[in-house]
Amino acid sequence: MSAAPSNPLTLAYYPGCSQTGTAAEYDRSSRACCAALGVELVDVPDWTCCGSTPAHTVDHFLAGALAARNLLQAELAGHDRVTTPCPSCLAALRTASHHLAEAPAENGAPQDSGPNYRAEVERLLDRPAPLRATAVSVLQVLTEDVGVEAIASAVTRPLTGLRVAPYYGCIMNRPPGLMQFDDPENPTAMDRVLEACGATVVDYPFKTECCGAAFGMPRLDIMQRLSARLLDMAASCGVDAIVVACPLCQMNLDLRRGQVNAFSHSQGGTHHAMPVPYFTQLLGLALGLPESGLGLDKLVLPLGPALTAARAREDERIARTQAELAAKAARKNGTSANGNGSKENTPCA
Amino acid sequence: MASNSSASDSPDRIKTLRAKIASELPNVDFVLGYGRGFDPLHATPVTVRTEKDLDRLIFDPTCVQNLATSLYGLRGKRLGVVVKGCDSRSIVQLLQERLWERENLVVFGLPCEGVIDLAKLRVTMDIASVKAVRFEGSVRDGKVVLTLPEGERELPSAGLLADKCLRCQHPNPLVSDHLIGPEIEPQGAQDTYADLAALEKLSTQERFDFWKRQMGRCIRCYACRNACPLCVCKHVCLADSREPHWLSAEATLQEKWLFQVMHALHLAGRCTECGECQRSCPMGIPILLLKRMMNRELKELFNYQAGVSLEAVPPLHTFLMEEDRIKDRGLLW
Amino acid sequence: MRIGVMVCHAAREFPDVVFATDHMYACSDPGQGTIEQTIRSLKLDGVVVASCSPRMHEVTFRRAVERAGLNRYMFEMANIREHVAWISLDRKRNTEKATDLVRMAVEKLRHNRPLTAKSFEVQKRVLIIGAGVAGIQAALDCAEGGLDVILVERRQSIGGVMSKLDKTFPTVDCSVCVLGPKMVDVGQHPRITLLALSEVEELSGYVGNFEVKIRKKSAFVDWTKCTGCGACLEKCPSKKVRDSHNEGITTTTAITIPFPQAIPKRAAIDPAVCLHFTKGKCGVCKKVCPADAIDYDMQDEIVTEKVGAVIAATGLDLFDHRKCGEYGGGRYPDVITSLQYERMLSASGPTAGHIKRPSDGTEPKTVVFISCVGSRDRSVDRPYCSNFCCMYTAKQAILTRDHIPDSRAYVFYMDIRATGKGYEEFVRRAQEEYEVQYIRGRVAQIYPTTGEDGNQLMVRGADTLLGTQVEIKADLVVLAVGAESAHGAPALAEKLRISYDAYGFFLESHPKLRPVETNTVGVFLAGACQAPKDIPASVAQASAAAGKVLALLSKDKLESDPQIAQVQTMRCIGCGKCERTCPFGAIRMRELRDGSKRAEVVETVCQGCGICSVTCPVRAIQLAHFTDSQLLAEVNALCRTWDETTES
Amino acid sequence: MPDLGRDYRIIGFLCNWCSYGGADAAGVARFNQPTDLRIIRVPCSGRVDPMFVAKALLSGADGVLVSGCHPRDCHYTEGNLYARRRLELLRRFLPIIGIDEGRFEYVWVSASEGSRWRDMVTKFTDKIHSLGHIPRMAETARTLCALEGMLGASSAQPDMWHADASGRQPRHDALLHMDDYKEVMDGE
Repeated sequence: MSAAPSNPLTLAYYPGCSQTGTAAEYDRSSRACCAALGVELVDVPDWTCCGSTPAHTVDHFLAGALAARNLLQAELAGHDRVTTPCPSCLAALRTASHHLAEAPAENGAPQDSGPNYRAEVERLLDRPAPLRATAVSVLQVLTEDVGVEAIASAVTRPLTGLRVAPYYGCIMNRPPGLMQFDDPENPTAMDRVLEACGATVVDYPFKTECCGAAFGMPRLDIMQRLSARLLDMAASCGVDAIVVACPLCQMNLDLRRGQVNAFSHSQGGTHHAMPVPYFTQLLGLALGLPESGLGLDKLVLPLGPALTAARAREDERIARTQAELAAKAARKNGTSANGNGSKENTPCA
Repeated sequence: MASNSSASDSPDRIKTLRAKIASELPNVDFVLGYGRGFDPLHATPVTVRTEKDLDRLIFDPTCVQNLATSLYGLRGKRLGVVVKGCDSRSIVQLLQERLWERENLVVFGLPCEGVIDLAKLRVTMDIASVKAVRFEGSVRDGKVVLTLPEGERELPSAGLLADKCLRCQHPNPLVSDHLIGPEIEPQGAQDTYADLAALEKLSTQERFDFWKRQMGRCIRCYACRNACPLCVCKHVCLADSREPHWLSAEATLQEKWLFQVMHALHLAGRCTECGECQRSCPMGIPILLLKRMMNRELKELFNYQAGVSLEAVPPLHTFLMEEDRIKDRGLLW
Repeated sequence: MRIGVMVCHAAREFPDVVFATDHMYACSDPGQGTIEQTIRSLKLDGVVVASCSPRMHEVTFRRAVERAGLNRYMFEMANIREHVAWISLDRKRNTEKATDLVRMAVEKLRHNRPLTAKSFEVQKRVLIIGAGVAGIQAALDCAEGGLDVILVERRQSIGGVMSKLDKTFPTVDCSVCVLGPKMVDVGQHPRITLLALSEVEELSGYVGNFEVKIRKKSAFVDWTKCTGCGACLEKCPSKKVRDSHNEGITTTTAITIPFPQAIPKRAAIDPAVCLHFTKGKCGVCKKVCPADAIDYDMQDEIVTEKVGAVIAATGLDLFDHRKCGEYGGGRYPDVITSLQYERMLSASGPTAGHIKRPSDGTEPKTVVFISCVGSRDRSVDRPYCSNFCCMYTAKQAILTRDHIPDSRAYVFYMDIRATGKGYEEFVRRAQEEYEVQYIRGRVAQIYPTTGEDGNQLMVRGADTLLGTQVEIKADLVVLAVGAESAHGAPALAEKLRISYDAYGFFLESHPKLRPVETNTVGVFLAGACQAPKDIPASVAQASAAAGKVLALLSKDKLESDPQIAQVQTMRCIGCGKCERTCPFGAIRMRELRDGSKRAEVVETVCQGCGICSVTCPVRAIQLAHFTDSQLLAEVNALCRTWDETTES
Repeated sequence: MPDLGRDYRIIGFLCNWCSYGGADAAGVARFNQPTDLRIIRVPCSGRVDPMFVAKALLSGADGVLVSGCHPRDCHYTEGNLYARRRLELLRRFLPIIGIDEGRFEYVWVSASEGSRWRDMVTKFTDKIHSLGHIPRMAETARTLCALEGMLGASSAQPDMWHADASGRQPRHDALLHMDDYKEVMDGE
């Protein structure tokens, strides 16, 4: 269980609850991509919920204990880094280790600022929490540990011609002091991964705008309005797909698309059909991994048409370029070149 | 090599020494060397002014004194001095600190395999009863034959070697005008500071108590200071000064203790561990430990050893803008 | 010895203490009077005042003591305010601590000796570093006061930030028209030696007798021959060089004169971009120069000057807004800095005063100004207010409405800080007369619009007064970037041996009472190198610094601080270790008649650091007023108290 | 909990230009701090003789804190750089004589760093409180002298003619050693 990892890129893996349900395809594609890129993921033994949003809105200590328990489980299994695809889980895990690092190690007198965080968390856990383990996102592992160059060189089926809007959501990089990753206002990690995959990444202005998050339940109207804005902007950027890294964003933009479109219609807006894949799914495709292992079928709005459209556009572009070249050559030689000679491999199978 | 030079009392070597000294006598005021002391186990410093003094010179493992100690007090003269390897480091240090001028010094260097520590002998016998001493073979693996009232007694001489000889890395003088006898390979073990490690195993409180007991025995005779070749301030020593008034005449533990700390601090980056301070202590207080602690840390911090280079800049008289081995103290908090 | 202790309202049991009293404000005139009277009437030999920090009033009290006929060094202070009363409310502990501090001061005083200052000649010359408006003002004031001035400027021309401005607030005067004549005066003043394109390399010495090494960087043009005709600029083939005077909104040539009013008006080559230096194959300027002034082999030159005082007037730099992703992080060409906008507004600027969008050269109709970019923002480690941005933003908004009457101007602000004379009225005019829309709130995001009006910028922010979000489609966004210390300021501070704060601004000696002095005697501050300042404040401080220098150097001789090292010759063993460790070369070895050596202190050179004292194996060299005995007396005073308290 | 009734004995040596100013700045800002520290003003951390620290600690100080300008920022250019070497060596030396390494610390605080100074003082004081009082010498100066006076004899003299703990006979070698140099000195 706690065998010393031979692969230097071995990390504990915390799937998180969403990834066992609505976002199973995120989990599946993350695992597939990591395996393909030489990152060995070992599941945190007996992992439990990180606390998610409900826990910290009710009790900070309980939220801390829930997250800390998972970090401890990983640490006991011999890992000092835990990776998770979900930004919300990441925030919970990092918050706990951040607060524990700040709290005094010995169980001293209560601090001025209320009960001792560490003491309280340890009381809830019934054991000491000498945490060293920290959490990082799968995106961070892929960009910092594997590296964009390595990804680019592993790409076998580049997504040439596919125009994508990278959408990070609110919490992948924020608060900056806690997440310590990428630029909080203009993150580029996913941009770089997708560029490495051969896709055309547009400068999507709403990268870090809110999708409405959990307001889909209590205040559907807010979520509808915010998500519609995201889709409108993406459409005006002329993209084939919005690429996401967060299961909740994905749900709002994909599963709730009907609700969002209904709102759009009521405002005289447009109907949007663009798909919302996880970045790991596109990465998997570019790495040449089998589609079945990436959970493409779990997307509500199918990715296929977007890929087909991109391929068609690309084919057309190549044909046009070749025609232009041929015409140029013809002008030079005075003769008309014949045959299309288009043996160039078509991108994006 | 080592095996030939076994006869420490080698007649050849002492003959060469006498000849060399004779040749230099016209150029110096006098030469400091070793002669036989009041008993066969003790050597004593002698001054050679004329050829007739030459016969008094000896050299054997009883020649424990560091003759460099006398030098500073004889400033202004032109002197010859007989040194062992370890003693030569004191000479190097004095020259490096410009406390003596090289051109006024003629150094007769004697490669040395080691000297004996009488304290180690005293444990087994009353040394006052020794009538004669003979060293057979090398001092490292030979024996010492002592003539006692009840007859002769043989002991392996290695067991009597002074501690500093056991870790000696410089058996050959580092500075000399006349090297007497062939150079020998260093036979000392690498210094592991086992003595310090033993002390460090104790708790802080135990260490405090240890020194409290030791320092309590100090009689403030200042023999340690007087025996130190680098305590050049003797007549203006800070310990005796009223202005500044660092130490009072009160015979309290604090004053004694502070004096020893002061001694160690003043020798930081200078002490060559010749061991004369501890050897001369009438109370047997292990004060060399304090200097060895200082030296170990100096080596660790600045990779510096005193008395091995004439050109080296003493570590406390210089600095680096970025110190490699000193952590920024502000960040430790 | 007879010692008096005065406790400022804020103990007779100590040895030698014959008098103790308290007073409401010891530093006040009656307070000082009481001290003088007491000294006389009780024939005191020394005085301890327990009050505030000696960094505050030591000099004041020393003078009082001296007036009463005592030597001024027969005086000690116990700091029972900053170090006791102001850091704890525990009366009992504070009283014990204050008692200890007084006891320490008394014990030290018992070992004090009268010290007498020596006097020394001074150089009646001043070095001024930086020739922006502050440096220029200080230089002119000093020169008018009869001092020789060495004015060092690292750029090619003097003038600083002010020379880049179009107009000044609140008068809306032409900036360079106001500054220009002063620049000319500097260039022509017989007492001012102007060293442009030069930097201070090293400063040694002490007040009255500094020696400064200045690196005159090679211009590759012989300025004694160059007439500033500009023929070389026209012919230079590399024309794509970033024009730093115009903040990069246009390009310039590799050999250049930064602007028409430049002083000195001389050309200089930037070897980093000149084809002769980068490719080794151009020589056009040399060919066309009518004065034969081009010299590709010119080397940097080090000049040494002796001066009596130094004024640092190195000014400021601006915050780099690329750190702010929410404003595009430098991605959008139509998001520009306020200083770039200023250049655009300037009639002598690259657009001849026409406002043009950098992206397409069109005239913007909607201009949004964002305040506090890199000011009052802890997330980019700039928590301080930059002082003048509110005002120049109001000015730029007014000028926008002036230049383009059918335009709309919006200002996003946090608070309006308009505290100067006529400033608030000016902001009011912007709002009321020029109908600039002021929106109280921060901008969350700027992004390019898409679709039909796809060449604008959407500015999204909060209007905290209306409690709503606002979105404005702008043609141009101007960021009111805040002030930072000039680059290289900390390194210069280290050369000058003055302190600087966490942001690189130089530290004044006292924030209230000594705002132009530094802790290094003889070094003064002027302008924004001390903190962000607008033009009138910079000019005022420059004149203040000049006044300080003129007062200092009005005397032919200065008194040296007698708190310096002294050698007890009887105890010195002549080892020379002090000589080797002295940072100032203030110790030399003197040979006695018997050939032995002793250390000797050069009194005017010694700065009184005390390094030598610790180096000396015999402690035969002692720092007067901080001798071993004096410091030991303080240590002993404490340890003895403790002995007593633990035993009792 | 540490003794709340009475301050611990902590001495600070602060350079005039940076750290004393920093301590003043902390006071001006009314930063609440422990009262234990007693500050001695020196011109430069380079003036702080390690022996002052040793003297204080051996005389009953529970802790000594030295503070100077940051490296490169010394008013005298180099004083703190010499100090850093001297004080680091002392810091490493003290444990061997049974003085906890936490009892002596040296830090860099500039005149503008009032809050940093508050942090330093607070943390150092906390550290000293956690270490407790420094071990005391058995007899203080005055009691011992008084005792000697009372007995009219040198009771402070150690039992030099008795065997020590190791059972080893006391040595008389040094007395002979002094004789060693008789001839040399007589020669003069």
